[in-house]
Amino acid sequence: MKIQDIENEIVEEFSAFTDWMDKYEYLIDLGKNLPIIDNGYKTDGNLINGCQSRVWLSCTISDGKLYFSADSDAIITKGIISLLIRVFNGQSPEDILKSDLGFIDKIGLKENLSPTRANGLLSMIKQIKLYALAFSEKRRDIKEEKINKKEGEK
Amino acid sequence: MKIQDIENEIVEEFSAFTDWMDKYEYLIDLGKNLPIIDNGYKTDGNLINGCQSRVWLSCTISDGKLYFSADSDAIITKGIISLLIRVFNGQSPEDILKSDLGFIDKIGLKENLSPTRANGLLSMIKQIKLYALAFSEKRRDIKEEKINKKEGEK
Amino acid sequence: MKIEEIRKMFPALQGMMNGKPLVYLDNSATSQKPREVIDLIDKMNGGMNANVHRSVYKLGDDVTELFEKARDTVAKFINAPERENIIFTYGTTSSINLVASCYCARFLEHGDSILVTGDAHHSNLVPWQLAAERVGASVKILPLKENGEWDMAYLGNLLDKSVKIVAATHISNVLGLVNPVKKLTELAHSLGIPVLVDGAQGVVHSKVDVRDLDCDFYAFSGHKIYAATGTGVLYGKKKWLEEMPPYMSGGEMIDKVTYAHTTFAGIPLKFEAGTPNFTGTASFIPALDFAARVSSGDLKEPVEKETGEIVKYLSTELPKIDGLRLYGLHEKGNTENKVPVFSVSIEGCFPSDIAQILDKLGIAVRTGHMCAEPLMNRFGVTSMVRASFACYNTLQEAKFYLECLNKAVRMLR
Amino acid sequence: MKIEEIRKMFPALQGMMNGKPLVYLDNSATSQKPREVIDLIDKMNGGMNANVHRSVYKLGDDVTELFEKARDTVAKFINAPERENIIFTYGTTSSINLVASCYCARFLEHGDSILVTGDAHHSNLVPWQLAAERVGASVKILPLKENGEWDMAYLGNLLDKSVKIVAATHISNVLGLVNPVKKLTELAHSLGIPVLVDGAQGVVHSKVDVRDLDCDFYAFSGHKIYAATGTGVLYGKKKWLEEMPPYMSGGEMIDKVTYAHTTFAGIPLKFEAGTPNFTGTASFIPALDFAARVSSGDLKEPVEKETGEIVKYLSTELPKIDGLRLYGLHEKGNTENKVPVFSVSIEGCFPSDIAQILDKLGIAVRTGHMCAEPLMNRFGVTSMVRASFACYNTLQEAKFYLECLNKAVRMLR
Ligand SMILES: Cc1ncc(COP(=O)(O)O)c(C=O)c1O
Ligand SMILES: Cc1ncc(COP(=O)(O)O)c(C=O)c1O
Repeated sequence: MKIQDIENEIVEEFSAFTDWMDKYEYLIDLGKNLPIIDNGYKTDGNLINGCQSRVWLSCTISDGKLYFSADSDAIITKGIISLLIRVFNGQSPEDILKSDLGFIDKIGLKENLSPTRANGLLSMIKQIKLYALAFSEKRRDIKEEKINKKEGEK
Repeated sequence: MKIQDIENEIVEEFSAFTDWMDKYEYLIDLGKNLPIIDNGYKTDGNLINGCQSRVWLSCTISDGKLYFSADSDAIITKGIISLLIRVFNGQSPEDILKSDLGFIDKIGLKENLSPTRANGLLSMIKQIKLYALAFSEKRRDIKEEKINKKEGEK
Repeated sequence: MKIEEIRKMFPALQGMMNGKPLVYLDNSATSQKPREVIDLIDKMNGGMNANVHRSVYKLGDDVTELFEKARDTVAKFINAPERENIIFTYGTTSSINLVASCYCARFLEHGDSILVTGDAHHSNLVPWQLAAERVGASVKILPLKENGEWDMAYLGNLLDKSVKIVAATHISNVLGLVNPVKKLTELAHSLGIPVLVDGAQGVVHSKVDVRDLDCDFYAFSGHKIYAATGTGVLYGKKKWLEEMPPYMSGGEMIDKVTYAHTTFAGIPLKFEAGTPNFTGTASFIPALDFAARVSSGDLKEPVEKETGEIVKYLSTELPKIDGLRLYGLHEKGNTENKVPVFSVSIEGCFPSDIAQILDKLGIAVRTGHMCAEPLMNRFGVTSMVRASFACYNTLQEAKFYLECLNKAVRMLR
Repeated sequence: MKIEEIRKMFPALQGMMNGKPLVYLDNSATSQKPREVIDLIDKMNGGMNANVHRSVYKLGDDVTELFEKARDTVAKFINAPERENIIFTYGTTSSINLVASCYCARFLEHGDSILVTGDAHHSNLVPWQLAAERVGASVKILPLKENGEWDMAYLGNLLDKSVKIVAATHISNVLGLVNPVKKLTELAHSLGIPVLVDGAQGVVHSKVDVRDLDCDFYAFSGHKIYAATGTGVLYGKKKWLEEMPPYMSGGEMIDKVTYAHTTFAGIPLKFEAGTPNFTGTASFIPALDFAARVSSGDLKEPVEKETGEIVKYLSTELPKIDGLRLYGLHEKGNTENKVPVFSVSIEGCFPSDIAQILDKLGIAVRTGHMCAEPLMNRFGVTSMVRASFACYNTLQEAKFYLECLNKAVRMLR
């Protein structure tokens, strides 16, 4: 499924919620169900410091597609991460780079991505795009492999 | 003549002026006619630094009465000094200490004595009172003499 | 009802947040402003505006007078012996940095030490760390007891000849306890050691008398006590201020300047380089007029009553929440020295999650390390949720806060 | 007529002084504020008020957004490459002190020197003197020609390997000449020496493009360019800002703090310790929006026209007063690089006397050394009378000023 289609699907799902509480409860549920990142990947190298909450992100490439796993110490942040991962997982680096994540605004979670919240989400998206960039440039000459943040940044 | 009487006299004189210009012209005249302090007394010891203009003040005691001569590089300041000297000259230290100089306000020159103007006038009055204080305490055991500011401050 | 009248003086409290009436419980971060403060600033920006000091025109006189009247107002408010004890700065942080820089430049040497209380805000810790680093001195910490009080048992050992200054928190922005600053000062003075008090919260929640405290320096911010942002005060004893070299330089803080050399003005101007925040600083006049009504005037009784009830209520009710830890409470539930600042952590609920839910309910609280990371470490957490109340907050708001906090916990668990 | 419309945007200009319509000619000391600036401050104090950064509630988000938008506005206004180049301070003086302290701590050593232009304001001279004193370096002065221009002939000799930084005045607050900063920077850079520009007046009276000037630092005050008091900007190239240690410390400028050690945040926060003057700083948005209209927008033409006429008029008419010396005029009466700042001395008339008479006539001018004592010495006086015009001043006011100045001279002689 294309990124845009998944985004639309999410917007559709959220349109069912009549108030913020339902929405937040859903996010909290999502957060609880987000497959916890392997402890092995919850390293400093994968840590994104966000002042209010920390986010860990790890990225794998398989068959030219990227796969992410992540964690956060804040559950609502984790819920949003789970939406982001749903959108990005299994996508090509090129498509990830093109995405604008307009759905976040549409489902009314914009403030969570604002830099003023400092919850690590914005840095996480930046990091996801950096991974995508790294792979889109390197993919021809690299084997499928796991890379850590430091490499992704190169 | 008593300080209060001289003050009243000045207030009376100034009541003749219908606007500030006449008043200022009179002050400027007074300033021009203020007997310039002897260059010998225009020393750093007699200098009162006022940021906007400098004031020099020297004090003599004769027969238990104080006599002042003064100068300033600003002519309006000098005019006001001349009024102050007229009030204070030949007065006893005790009377000088008691005076409140209410006439300055009455003739509408209050802003010239405000600390914000930093023209040295306020410091000069303080200095005059310090002289008076010094003499009122010392007069029993001192000869008539000229003292400079440093002594007056003791 | 009296509190309702106070609330009416603060336009911001009539506001909404996320479609709900605003319940502003982030007062330790910054206070709202009473009408008189807003109006004075408005009046100054709209006409009573000219640079202060040394002007020779009426408008400049008027502004200078107001600025200097603010100095008198502050001096009177904290009972400083003279107006020259009051230095205007840009906030607590800049007041403390001034002392850390200038006092230490003059009096701190290699091998010396600085004693800082363990509940210090970063602004009262990091400047001392850097000052110590510069000369090869060290920073020692007065430890805290489990309930957040200073552990005075350590004081005897820590206060030795190497200590050149003590930096103490009057009231911690996390713990909300009124610390025994006077006692500390007595002890320090018995060894000839001066004491700086960080009064950012102390000046808001207690009646400060610097002569009674006998501290050598007292620092606070305007924006936390109803005045404009970008304003602050450093109170200092004359003997220190006169000995200390200037901090920033330039503008009117000079005596004589030549290309080759400069001499400086006397205090307080020596420490006020450049054009001061004269409009903001003038707002200390109405701000402290209001604060004086609260600390010792006609508003004292109703505010004390309401605040007392808030403190009792939350001290009792908060700990009933399962897994909740409340930081900063005197032993045996004694709430005498507790001000209405409540920091908590709740098992299984991350602070920012709680705050996000409260936000949607119209409640503004603070989360994070609250500029006191070492204090967080002391209690084994990285973040807390803090509700801090001001004179205009009501028991009803405290009850609503508790209700919403419970709701958030239910949602998050 | 366009100027009359501009005047209407500034409530203060509708005021009176001593019963006369206010003629405000002390703009180099501080500017008046347009309606939009006053209103924004009012709105923030009245409700849009919460501490910036790290809050997790809507009100805090909104204020932080505004504060950070101010950074974007400033960056755009002076054409800074990135928003991180912009440090918010409390004024020009605090911006320059920051650099004098932090740059010199890192890069100035015993035996080095600092080159300061001879027209420096105290705020761009004294901090360098003190920084030099601290390490045993020296301050060298670029002399001025009789007409107030930099004497570039000396530059070759003065700019040697010992010079670690040049501190230059963009436009002197006394002389009102636009200095060849770009040329100076080129020369300094050819020797690898960075340049700080004091833009307190430059940013008001010229269109500043820091990338074009290529200076390493550019400092200015908010209160002189229509924004609130207690606000300032330091523009710095990243390579320097990143290398320099922090200035003040405390609050949110940290990365990690323990009792033992602290690491710092990246730029710009590293240099913004404590709660900033967020309300005042936000006022840069409407202030610079207005300033941009003047420097390159719809108000450019009318203001340039009026200002040009004022400069021509006073440059020609002032010297006709017997015994008057006008300071700062390019050779052969060329008024191209002259901004409407007119400092004079008049034989037989003491400056403060003149100002007192003008005050009674409703005119606000500045007298004294104008924080440039060495410059006064250079011209053999202790004091001058300065009339400084802003975009909202009219030729008619200039004519009235001349008329009143003549009147004062007649009265005083
Ligand atoms: C050229 C120049 N530099 C520096 C300053 C100092 O500015 P501030 O007092 O706002 O810090 C001024 C203002 O007086 C100035 O005109
Ligand atoms: C105890 C304490 N100290 C210092 C500060 C720093 O104050 P400011 O940020 O106004 O400089 C604060 C405010 O957060 C505080 O609560």
